[in-house]
Amino acid sequence: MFINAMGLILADHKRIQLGELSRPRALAAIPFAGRYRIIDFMLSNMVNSGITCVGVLAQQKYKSLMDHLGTGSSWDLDRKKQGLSLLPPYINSLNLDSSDNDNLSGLLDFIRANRFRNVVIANSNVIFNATLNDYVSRHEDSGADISVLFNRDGFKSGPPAIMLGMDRKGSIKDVMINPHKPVSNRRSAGVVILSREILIDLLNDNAARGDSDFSVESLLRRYMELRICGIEYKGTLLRINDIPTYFSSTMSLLEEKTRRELFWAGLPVYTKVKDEAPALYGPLNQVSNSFISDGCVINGSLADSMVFRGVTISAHAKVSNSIIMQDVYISEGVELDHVILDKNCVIRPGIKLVGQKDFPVVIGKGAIV
Amino acid sequence: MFINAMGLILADHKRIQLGELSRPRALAAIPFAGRYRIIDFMLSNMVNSGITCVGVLAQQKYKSLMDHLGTGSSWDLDRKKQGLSLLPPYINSLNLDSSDNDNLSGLLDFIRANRFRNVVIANSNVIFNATLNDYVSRHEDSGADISVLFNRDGFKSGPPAIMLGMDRKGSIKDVMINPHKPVSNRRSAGVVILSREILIDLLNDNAARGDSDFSVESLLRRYMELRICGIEYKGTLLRINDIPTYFSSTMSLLEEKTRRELFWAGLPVYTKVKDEAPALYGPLNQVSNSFISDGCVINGSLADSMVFRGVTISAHAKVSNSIIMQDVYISEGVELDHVILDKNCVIRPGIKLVGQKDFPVVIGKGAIV
Amino acid sequence: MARSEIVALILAGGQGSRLGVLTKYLAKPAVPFGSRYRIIDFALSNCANSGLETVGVLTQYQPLALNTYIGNGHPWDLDRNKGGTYILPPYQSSERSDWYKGTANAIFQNVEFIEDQDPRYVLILSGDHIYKMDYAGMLKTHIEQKADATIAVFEVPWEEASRFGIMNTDKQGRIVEFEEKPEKPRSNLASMGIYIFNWPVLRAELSCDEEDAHSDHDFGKNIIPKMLSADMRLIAYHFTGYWKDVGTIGSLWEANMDLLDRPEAINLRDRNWRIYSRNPVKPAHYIADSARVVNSAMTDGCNVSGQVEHSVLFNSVTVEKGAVVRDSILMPGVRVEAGARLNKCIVSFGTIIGKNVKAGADVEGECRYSNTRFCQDGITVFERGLKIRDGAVVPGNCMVEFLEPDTIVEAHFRV
Amino acid sequence: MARSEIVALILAGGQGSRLGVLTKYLAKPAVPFGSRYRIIDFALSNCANSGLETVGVLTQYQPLALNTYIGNGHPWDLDRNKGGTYILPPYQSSERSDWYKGTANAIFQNVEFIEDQDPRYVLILSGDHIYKMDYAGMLKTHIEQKADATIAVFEVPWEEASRFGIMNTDKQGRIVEFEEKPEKPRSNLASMGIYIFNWPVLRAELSCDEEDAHSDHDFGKNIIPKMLSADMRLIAYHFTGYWKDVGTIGSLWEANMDLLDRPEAINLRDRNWRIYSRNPVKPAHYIADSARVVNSAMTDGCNVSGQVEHSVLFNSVTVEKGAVVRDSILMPGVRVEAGARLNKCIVSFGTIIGKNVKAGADVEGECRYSNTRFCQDGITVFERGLKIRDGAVVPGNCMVEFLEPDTIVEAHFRV
Repeated sequence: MFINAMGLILADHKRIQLGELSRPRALAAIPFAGRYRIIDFMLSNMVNSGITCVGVLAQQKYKSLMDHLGTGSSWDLDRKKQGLSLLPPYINSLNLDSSDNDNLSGLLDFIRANRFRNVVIANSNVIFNATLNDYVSRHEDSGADISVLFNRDGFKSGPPAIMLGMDRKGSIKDVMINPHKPVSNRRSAGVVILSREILIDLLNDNAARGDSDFSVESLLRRYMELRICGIEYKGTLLRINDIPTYFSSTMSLLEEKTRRELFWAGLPVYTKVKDEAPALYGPLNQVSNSFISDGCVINGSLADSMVFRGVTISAHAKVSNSIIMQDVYISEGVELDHVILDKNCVIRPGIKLVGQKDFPVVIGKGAIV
Repeated sequence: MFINAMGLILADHKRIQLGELSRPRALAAIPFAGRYRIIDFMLSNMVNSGITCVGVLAQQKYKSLMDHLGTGSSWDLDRKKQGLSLLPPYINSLNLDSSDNDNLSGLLDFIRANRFRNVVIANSNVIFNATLNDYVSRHEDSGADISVLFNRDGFKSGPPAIMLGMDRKGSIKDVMINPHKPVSNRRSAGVVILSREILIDLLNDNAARGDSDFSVESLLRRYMELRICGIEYKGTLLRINDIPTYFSSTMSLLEEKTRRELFWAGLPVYTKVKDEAPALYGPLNQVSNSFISDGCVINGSLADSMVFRGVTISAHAKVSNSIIMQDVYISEGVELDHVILDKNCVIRPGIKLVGQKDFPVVIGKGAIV
Repeated sequence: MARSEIVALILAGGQGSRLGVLTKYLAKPAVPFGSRYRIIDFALSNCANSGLETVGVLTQYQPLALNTYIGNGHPWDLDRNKGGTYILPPYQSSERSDWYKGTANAIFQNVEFIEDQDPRYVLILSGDHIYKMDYAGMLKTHIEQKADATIAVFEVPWEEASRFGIMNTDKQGRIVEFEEKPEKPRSNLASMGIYIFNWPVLRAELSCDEEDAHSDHDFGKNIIPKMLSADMRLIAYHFTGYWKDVGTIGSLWEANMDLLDRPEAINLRDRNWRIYSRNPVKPAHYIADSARVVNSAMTDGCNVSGQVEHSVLFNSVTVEKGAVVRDSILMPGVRVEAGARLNKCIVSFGTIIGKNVKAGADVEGECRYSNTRFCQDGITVFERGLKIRDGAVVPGNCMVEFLEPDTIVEAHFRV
Repeated sequence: MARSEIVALILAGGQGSRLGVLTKYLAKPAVPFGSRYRIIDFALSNCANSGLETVGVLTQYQPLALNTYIGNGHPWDLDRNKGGTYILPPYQSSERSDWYKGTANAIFQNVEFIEDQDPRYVLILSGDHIYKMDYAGMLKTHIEQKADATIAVFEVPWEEASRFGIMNTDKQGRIVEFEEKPEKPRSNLASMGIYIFNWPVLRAELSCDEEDAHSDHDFGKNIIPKMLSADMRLIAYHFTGYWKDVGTIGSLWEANMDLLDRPEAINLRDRNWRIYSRNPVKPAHYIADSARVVNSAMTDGCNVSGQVEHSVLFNSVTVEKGAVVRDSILMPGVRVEAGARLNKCIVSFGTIIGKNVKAGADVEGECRYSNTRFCQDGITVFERGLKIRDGAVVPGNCMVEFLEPDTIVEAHFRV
């Protein structure tokens, strides 16, 4: 009746680094779209599908992720049974399954303990807003060992691109990473569905081989031994692969279509509640084509920008084409264009920073400029 | 008005090992007294005192601790602000405080983020049932830098024993570990109270020195530079230092006085809820002087024992002077005397195991005997 | 489908007057059952185990104990931010202020709540039955059969059928006739009072029923017959397994004893279908040297030094040395003092049975508390918070409550 | 002391009839305030920030929206397993079934709930005031002063003092006299309707008051004067800071505007004393190219393409291109269509202001919705869920509600 699946979100991706933004935190915990962290989108997709058990597999720098997820209550996942589990890399002297393969064995325990028929595994760098119920049903109906969501983005939005060659029945016949000459525009969306039994087999297999790599990519590479089917995702989907795609993905939210499909299609995107005051606009501001979050105080001028929670933009400051993260303070007379400011930055009076579309200036967390 | 303190529980103790029982889990997570883990007592003391923010500092093998604590809801610590935090040893490349001293820096962050006036730090191997409010008030009134709870157990219950030499004003003048010739019977109860500011100073100090040892012992060793005062704890207090003290502490619960002071003094001891069925006694059993938990099915004979949740004792089995942990199955005709069975053991029909008071037979988790 | 597409509503407003003093201070669904549980735990746990996330509990009579017991819904994992457990009492609006008048009217008064949840289906449950049932399976049938309403039915012995609401179905399971307590039943399929409705259908029926001045506003008496007469598609969903309405002293006693005599009938040990309850936070129970406990169930916080045979003890019950408890049900906090003998007694919260009291089925005679209307077969019931005098003798079939201190009752205290 | 030694009870049962259509479907404490909040958020957040853990909310009139809003109490961190938030409606018991008759009677009907919590002190609050106050500080005074009751007081301008209940105190802060709306006030210390009582004292006073057939069962009118005449120790606790009773359309409008004009007066940005609220789960708000927003507050989910001046917008409000909104309050989901002009309007949930509508203070004249009893100073109020016809003209001092479609109101829909 209800969806019979658990979720697994991979908080890191070994091929994806966002420079200064990645320094203090895992990929999944990078702030995005004013109020969110990247992981909120996939987590909300799972919750909106009725999934009640989600594991988040973290490799490193997971403290801000831990702070963000908390007990899981923001996603209604603070449950007695199941709920949200952060699975850190973990050393357990008792684990008999794979003594030198700790990460996989923690994951195996987790999957063994939660008896759902299917597992949805997702990278955290892909942003879309949809329920997964239909895809899980189609996976079950197809009889495939693994199903993978793809879209026809081709090589757009840069590497890493996992391109899929498929036969007419939809079975994957080729998997290429960043190919020079792509044979298809079908690109993996980083979401796979498989049965719990098969996943346990695959993990045991990996563990026995001493192979500790667990990723969507490594699952897809099994296309020779397993029947892997592609399912097309046709909605709006953003990929965060590096700083330029992070920047362009953010800016695309200012377009009405993207905004509508990601935020106003009826499915809420949950995030940690911050209980900030409402945003306050002073007498002197000039704001256009921008997202502004709660807790902001806007007295300066702002255009074509994304402003996170608790930001102050003082009078006579000019901000355009920029991403301003939480609790940044922008003093009087500052000029910013094509800039990304990480959390808690302070920009002193009169400072001017100008970047370019493909090379935005990025200022790390807590800097005083 | 309300207590202005946060709690910090040390889940491990480098001087304490409980053999087979320690193998799969941290000290704090060792099952105790039928329904509990060792940590439940200190955690309940803190919660019963009105403390709403508790950090549990774990070094290793913390998975079962993580499972036990969950969101903290069993202790009503699943809060939006504060609540229960497990602080694992943690690698954060950003941490500027002490790059090679990860554990302390995570702890520092935690203490900095939660603005309570005092911190109560407790080892998890000490079991008593009392609120801490009065001790915190006495600490504040005394003007001491650190206060330490002690009792007059002397060398009873074996090493490690931290003996305190005190002057007439109650200031600590000497700290000895397992001394050959104790000058006093005052023994640290492993609970200290100090202000948040002093703790932050001490941690920064440790970090700057590259000293990663954080323990009650190391704090007490500062008695030359700081004013450390002793406060006597006069109630029943059990210490778990090794297998024999674990065994004797358990058996002491069968005495009415200990039972009353630890369980029936008005302060509840919270633990993870398991939702087992009630215990069921069959027609053939013979039970005396024993604790039995929910979910048990008792058909055999049982004397002077502690039986955890979900245990089956089949007909014609004889169990005496034993500790039987969760979900153990004891088949027909088994005879056990002075035995500790860890979780999920299965004892096959007709097996006989006999230990001695100071050398109980200990069977590790999940063994099939 | 999303979990929010179905809302469960538990009717928990009734007084349960046939339980006498047991429901003097609490609604029937809050009455303790089976050593660890309250009656409503079964409905709530069934909801949780079936994957339902939004549960409204309609209360009216003495709801405090029930409200406090349900609290935030956490024990049943129903403390959701979206959905979760809602206590739904009657209320005032600018147009009206009314108590609930019948099962259908109770739901009608909460139409706005249900509309806010915006479900496709509504599951109506009773808060006072003991059973384990997967409502998701029933919903599946409802959807597959394209029913307007689906009613859970249960095969009762033919000789008892005339005590129930009986469904006559065709071969496809469609209900063709409904008879309330028929003299000559043509089927032995009894309604369990568990309904799934398409919400728009039910909403329309409720509005219509509300207009009808002659209606009792009851599902069994009014809504279902009306839908049948309008030729709507009503489907019977067959339930097999343990099911018991614990509406009388006798059936409450029997259902408790069933847990001892045939524990497999309603297996409480099934870890895939746990019955959740609010935990009393007590240590494991203790059996002393002098004790003897056979064929009994008990739970945390009990302290037994006496003899307990074929009895169900709730948390924190004390049975002193030399006391004998047989075929009895002792609710939380009861103390049976030295030398007392109880036989077929139901003792409510915290009552103290004094030294050498003799009470229950094996005591002949009558007394001022004799009450054969509610108590039969020798069962004697004690109100909560009583102190029974040392040495008092209480015959079977009594309902002992506090009227004034007398030769049996010494005092009454708050528990 | 333990947090369980004090229980807070919020009186949230009143209809708040002077708010007209704003409280047609919800109780006054559930009325939106200040862009992100409901009125009751202030009392609940004060409780949470003061370290209180057990809060009973006494509801009666249209409690559904309030119950759903409070839910499990999680937004205020009051979803405790022990303690936490309890909704307390009137109920039936075997002896009586009554609606709440006055503030004191409402507490009296919940004596059993309070007894279950077993507190030493009881804090009585009103659910409809805007202020930030540390109740722990008040409790400290209460304990230090060994008071029987402590009453929070607030200095009002002398010229307004005769509209309040005025406390006359001696130099030590002990209340010597209480005058309800005195013609010639001898002090300007007004009662804020916030009381701490020793529970045994209050329990006795409530029982006594209940017996008195002539009593209105009101704290201000009956309980406090009675305690004073019995020479009990009543202490005034001085509160300084922002405090506003938002019981009228005028005061509700003013209090909202205060957030814009003197945001420091009740600083909502203080991270040590956050005002919590239930989050609407919407994206950040979007300001389009064509927009102009000055001197205004807004929150998640808004979409502004028009002109917004000196106004308070709640979540998910849309202001289309060419629309002008001045000195107005737009509640969640309101849409102001192209070319519409609003001036001093309060628009309730989801109402659609059609294209080129002109409404509010700068529109002269009268219409069928004119209502100077509730609306003064040109403020015009719109009921929730209305569709106002394109081009309609609505003068100031109107209370627009759905009666039937007419030249102003096109339709009414569920929101």
